Amino acid sequence: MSKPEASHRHKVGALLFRHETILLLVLLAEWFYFNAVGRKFGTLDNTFDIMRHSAEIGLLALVMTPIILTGGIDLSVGSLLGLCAILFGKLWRDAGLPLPLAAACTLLIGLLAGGLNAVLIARLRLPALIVTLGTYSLFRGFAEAITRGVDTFTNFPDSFLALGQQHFAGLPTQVWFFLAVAVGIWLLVHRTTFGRSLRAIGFAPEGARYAGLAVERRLAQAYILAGIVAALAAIIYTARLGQAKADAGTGYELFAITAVVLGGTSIFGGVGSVHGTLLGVAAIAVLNNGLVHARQPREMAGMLTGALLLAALSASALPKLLAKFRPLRHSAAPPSSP
Amino acid sequence: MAPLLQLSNVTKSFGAVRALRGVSFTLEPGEVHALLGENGAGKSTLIKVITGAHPLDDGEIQIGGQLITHLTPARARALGIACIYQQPALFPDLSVAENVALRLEKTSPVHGVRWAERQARAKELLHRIGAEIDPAAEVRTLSMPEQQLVEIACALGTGARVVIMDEPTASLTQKEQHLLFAVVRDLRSHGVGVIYISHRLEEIFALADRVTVLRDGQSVGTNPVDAINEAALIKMMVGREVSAIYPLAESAPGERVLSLTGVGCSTSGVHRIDLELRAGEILGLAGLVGAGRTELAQILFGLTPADAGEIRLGGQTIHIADPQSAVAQGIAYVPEDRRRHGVILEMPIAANVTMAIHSRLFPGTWLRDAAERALTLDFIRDLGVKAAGPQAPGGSLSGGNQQKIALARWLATKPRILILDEPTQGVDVGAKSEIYKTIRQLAADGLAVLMISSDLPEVLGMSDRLAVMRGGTIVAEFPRGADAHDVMAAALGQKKEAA
Amino acid sequence: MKRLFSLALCASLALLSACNKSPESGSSTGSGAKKLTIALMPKSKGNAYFISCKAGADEAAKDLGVELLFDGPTEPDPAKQNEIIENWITLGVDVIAAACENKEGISTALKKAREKGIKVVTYDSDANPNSRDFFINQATPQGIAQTLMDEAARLTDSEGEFAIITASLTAANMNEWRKNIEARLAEKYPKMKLVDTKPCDDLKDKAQAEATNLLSANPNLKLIMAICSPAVPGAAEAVKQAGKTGAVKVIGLGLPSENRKYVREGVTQSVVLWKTKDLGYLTIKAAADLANGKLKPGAKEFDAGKLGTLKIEGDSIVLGQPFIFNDSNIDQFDF
Amino acid sequence: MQKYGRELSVAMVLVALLLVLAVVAPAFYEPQPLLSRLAREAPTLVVACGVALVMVTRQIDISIGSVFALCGVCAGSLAAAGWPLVAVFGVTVLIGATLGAVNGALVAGLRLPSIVVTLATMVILREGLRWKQQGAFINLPDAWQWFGLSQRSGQITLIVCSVALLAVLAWASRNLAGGRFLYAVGSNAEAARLAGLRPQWVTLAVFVFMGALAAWAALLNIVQSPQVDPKSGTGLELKAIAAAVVGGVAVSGGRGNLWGVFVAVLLLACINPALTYLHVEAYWEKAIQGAVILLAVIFDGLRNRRQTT
Repeated sequence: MSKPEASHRHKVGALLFRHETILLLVLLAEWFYFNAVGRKFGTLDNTFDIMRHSAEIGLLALVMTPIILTGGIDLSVGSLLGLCAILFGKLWRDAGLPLPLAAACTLLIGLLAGGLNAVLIARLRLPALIVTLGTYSLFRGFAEAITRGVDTFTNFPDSFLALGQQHFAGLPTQVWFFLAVAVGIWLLVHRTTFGRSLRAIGFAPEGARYAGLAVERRLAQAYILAGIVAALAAIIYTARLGQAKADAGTGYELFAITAVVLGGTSIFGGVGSVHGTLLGVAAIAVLNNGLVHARQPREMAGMLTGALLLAALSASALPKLLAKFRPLRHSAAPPSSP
Repeated sequence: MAPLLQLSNVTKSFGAVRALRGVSFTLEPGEVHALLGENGAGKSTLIKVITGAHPLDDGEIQIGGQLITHLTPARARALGIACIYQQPALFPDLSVAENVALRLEKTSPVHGVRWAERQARAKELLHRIGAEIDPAAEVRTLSMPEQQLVEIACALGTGARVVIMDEPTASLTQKEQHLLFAVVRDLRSHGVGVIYISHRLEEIFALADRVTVLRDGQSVGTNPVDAINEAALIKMMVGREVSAIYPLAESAPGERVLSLTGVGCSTSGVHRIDLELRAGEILGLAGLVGAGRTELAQILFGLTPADAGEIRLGGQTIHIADPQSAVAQGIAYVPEDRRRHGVILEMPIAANVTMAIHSRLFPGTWLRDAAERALTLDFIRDLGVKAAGPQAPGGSLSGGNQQKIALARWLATKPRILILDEPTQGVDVGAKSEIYKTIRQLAADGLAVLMISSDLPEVLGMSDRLAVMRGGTIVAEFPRGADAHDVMAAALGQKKEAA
Repeated sequence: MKRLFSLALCASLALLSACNKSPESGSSTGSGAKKLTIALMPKSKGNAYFISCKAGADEAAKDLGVELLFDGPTEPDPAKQNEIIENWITLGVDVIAAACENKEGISTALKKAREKGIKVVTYDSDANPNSRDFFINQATPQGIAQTLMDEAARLTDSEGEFAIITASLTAANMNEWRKNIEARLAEKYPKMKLVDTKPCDDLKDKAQAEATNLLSANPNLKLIMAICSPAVPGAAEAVKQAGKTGAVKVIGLGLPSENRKYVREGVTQSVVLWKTKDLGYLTIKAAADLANGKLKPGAKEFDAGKLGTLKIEGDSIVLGQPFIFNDSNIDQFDF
Repeated sequence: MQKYGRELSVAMVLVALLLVLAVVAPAFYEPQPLLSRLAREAPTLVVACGVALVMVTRQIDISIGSVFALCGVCAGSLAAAGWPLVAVFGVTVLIGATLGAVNGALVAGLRLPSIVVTLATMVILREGLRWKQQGAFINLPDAWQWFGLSQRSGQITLIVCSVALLAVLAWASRNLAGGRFLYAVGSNAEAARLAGLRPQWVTLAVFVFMGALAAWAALLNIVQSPQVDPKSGTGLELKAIAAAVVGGVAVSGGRGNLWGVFVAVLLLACINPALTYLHVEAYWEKAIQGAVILLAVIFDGLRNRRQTT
């Protein structure tokens, strides 16, 4: 919810509330359809499958939410996941670091990579879409160059693989990490001044600066957070797969953006919620998993996700459009001041 | 001769709000017809109806004696109606010549573009209104006044029969205002009808032939200008007697709070500022647009930090690196451009009020809703803000109430120094006096107030002391009750006798 | 209002995960007469080579009356391959037959399947031996490598430079083949020299670009050996566009249908492959027999029905020797 | 001249790279491989022009790769069914334009953000094509390759075709009223509306035009080989957007010209072969392209910072 609890519904809150309710209904409808079609869909095992398969991508969607709330975007998280996976493997196998230390260094590398985006976007105020398009190629390029397309990192010890493949206290291990990050980011966005500042920057970047908010610092924090969580996702991905390869995480950023927008967050910034994103991730994960159980081909998942995204967008745009005439929206950077 | 424009009991409503209720209005050829009214009285809706931006619900509109059924912006333009908006509707990334051309040429997409012709026409139009602007320059690089003049050139270029000017002098310098008056008189002599909208009554008396006053969507009367005086006009606008507009200070100013010696900032052109500000005193900062007053405020608030001179607050030398450090040191700034820098319309009132004091109200960065609610309700009560509740979005408030919320945001920081930049710009007369009372009360409570205003009567009436800026520095200081002409002369930089 | 909403959210999620409909989990090994479900996974779905394998698999499924699931990732992302396999485990299929994009990644998922009692065979490219029961090998890697190397030597009078274009440098079977090619090269053809190996990610356009670069970077290149199916037409088109038809020979592992045009024009001299339909048929046959106990570990021979009895070397069933298609016989094959 | 600052600097970098290659690896200039390489870049150039015009109108289109692949497969199927060359070209461009119209209707009609609309259509079209085509190649009839001409003249026609198209578009965006409407809407859509330019129709038109250009590029691609690979076009949209950005087109609309994009396409296309000839590992290509994009956008940021007071 973009507001502290609303004593009564008002226009923006109502709209958002309605969007998430629709998405929850869609999620339930998916669940019951696949439950009817696939014999084993409703089992606990399958629920764990869904959680385990959507943990890394869910992390990226979670951390993409604060960025999109500021009206920015980050295309580089997928490539950063690949780069961090490679560096994690290299630190462990070639540099001989113990796994926990290699993991810590990887998180640091994620922080620095996020820092690069932060410096260009927050300090130099360059358009986020193009900066992260550049770092999208840069990080993937480094991953390919370091491994020369050949090298992969495997046979990790079982203790590490447990992180991605075993259970812990009833849930797949990585789900605990996911839940921790989810709760953390939900609190950050909805219950702290950091979240409040992100929204102000999203609605009116200049207005936020004149209101005494530390705009540059907050933007930088959002992109650095994205770097750290992408590194965490890389470690979990490597544990789940038992292998680190240069093309890890390809296309994950587009999935994350889809989940965030499906969850009701506006691409122009300001309006949006973390629990909306969670619903978006769940809706897509259930769809992908359910289609296998319903014996449908893989391609159906992509098509239905795209259609779901368009439907959600049109549903949220129609009332606003019918209510009053609205000037044309622009996709990219906020309007340049005359 | 048939009137250029004839509106007969036009009504227009947006949902429940009835913006225009049976307004009749005529514009004769070769006439400057002023349109006056408080904000929300229906002025901008009337313009939008005339320019075809909004279809009218009821009533008739005749242009050049011909009844027009459904009017679109393009058709209105074709019928010779041109409008100069307060916010210039120009293309920042394109050249001046192209901006003018896009407004004048009514061509289909397949027409060729003759750049030389565009350049010549733009140069001629700009020359006609005496503006030395390079037609090839990108509009992005022009100052606000220059952009305003480009708008006027566009209106002239369309050979419009009806020219609507919405607060055209809001950001013009004195010299450019005189130029504008000459252009308006030139238009009138060529039989063009001008609808002139402004809050500055002295302009209306200097320029208009007739004046129509709108109140709550209805026309309360049209009179020739010389048959009515200022007080009567204000009474028609506000519908009640406006008592002493500018409350007077009771107590003498306190000790020195802020002193600037030789302060300057190379990037914004402000230099050698020597100024002192006392607690409980309202220091007016007069001067023309472009004299650097807002730039000085931005130095004090850390938006463009000073790179010369010394700033002493309460006797200690301080450096204000950014807005956060300004707020921390008790300096607050209510910005001039309310739409872009003031209240964030999409966020609730509570969020707007507490936006400047996040660190104080929410120490551990955790939001505390109860505290925020309580603080907001206090300000809503104290400042008399008409709002649905602390969670209502800023956009649901009227202009005057938004300004009060902006003020509340900065009062919440309990500042020692409050900088107000055009506090009553675009606010109607009724709300203005309320704001004046609040400012005077704040000074009485010991706050040091620096008030920037281009409205001469306002700055003269409110300030205990007055500083005048020109060309980025302070050129003169006046005690209370100084003569308007001396102040204007200082602002214009002419010798006293040539004022 | 919002707190109410988040409560509803948590409640519904808890409800959903709790209501596991039927408690039985894991595969249904002991269910006897029920129809067998065999899940077949290609390396990636966008590859025509695996379409022709599927034709054989469909035929076997019809003959043996088993239910065939055919699915796989649409991009060569190893994580996606594991996800589908894990879904199949939960779905409770009887046998999983997978072509492995990369050895280590997929072995994790296949091991988990075997722990759940699901039989696992691999075909076309193998996983770690401990993560599958049998490997259906179209031909031994040595067989494939020797055929390619001998054919290359024949065409270049066993001297001069040649280059290899592979799918990806991490593809398990291709690395196996390259190892054997280099061994054969060292052993029999000292005067030939392997100058470079380039990946093309199973994309024809990329193979064409890589081949063009190889041609210009190595002026006296004699032959290009493309060991993944999309690379063969790609390399041929590059040689043709470079105007070096005949001067630079092109051979590789590919489908006759995709290369017929180039073989007829003499750009590609010979295409080595095996009857992909038979590979598909054999994979499903072996999977079915493994499931109902007819095929046991340690067996030496395997009765493959219409394909006759086939040799089993260790735990891999070999379809036969690779077959060379050239302009004399390419028209007789329709796959 | 300062106005064309960006285009000149990119041109200088390109010339420098070409000089280095001329000295170090003259083989790069061998006519035949050079011609093939230019011909292979023709589709990218056509698509980069389209996306540049979309970005000038302050929108974005990331569904080009999928439209490109779909149009390629449609053209291939029609050609295989024996349709004459001209008919196939016409129908394919129509299909591309229709797909563009779908994007345009959603963006201009429903006021939806173009990045998300085209993200959705990208995924729908790509997965839909994969589902239908399952990766099978389509064999084209013999007369199709190189328009039925010889390889050399075919390639030359291709290159001339795409560069001529660029020249016409560059001229039109400078000297045709319709072209200037794009810049006006991109610079300030509200002002455009007040000036009676009807920004919705302009936005719809630019998306339709983008679709048509993507189809045209697909045609220029399939005539280069006897088979149509349905997986072609992956990543084409990011490549085109990168070229537009490096070529000086501003994401915030209203600025940029197509000659800059032309130089940028050549520069980005030269990186891979240059690496091969300079015997640098080819794996550095993507990293270098990323660096070039970042440098271009940093250069742009500093230049704007100096201009606006």
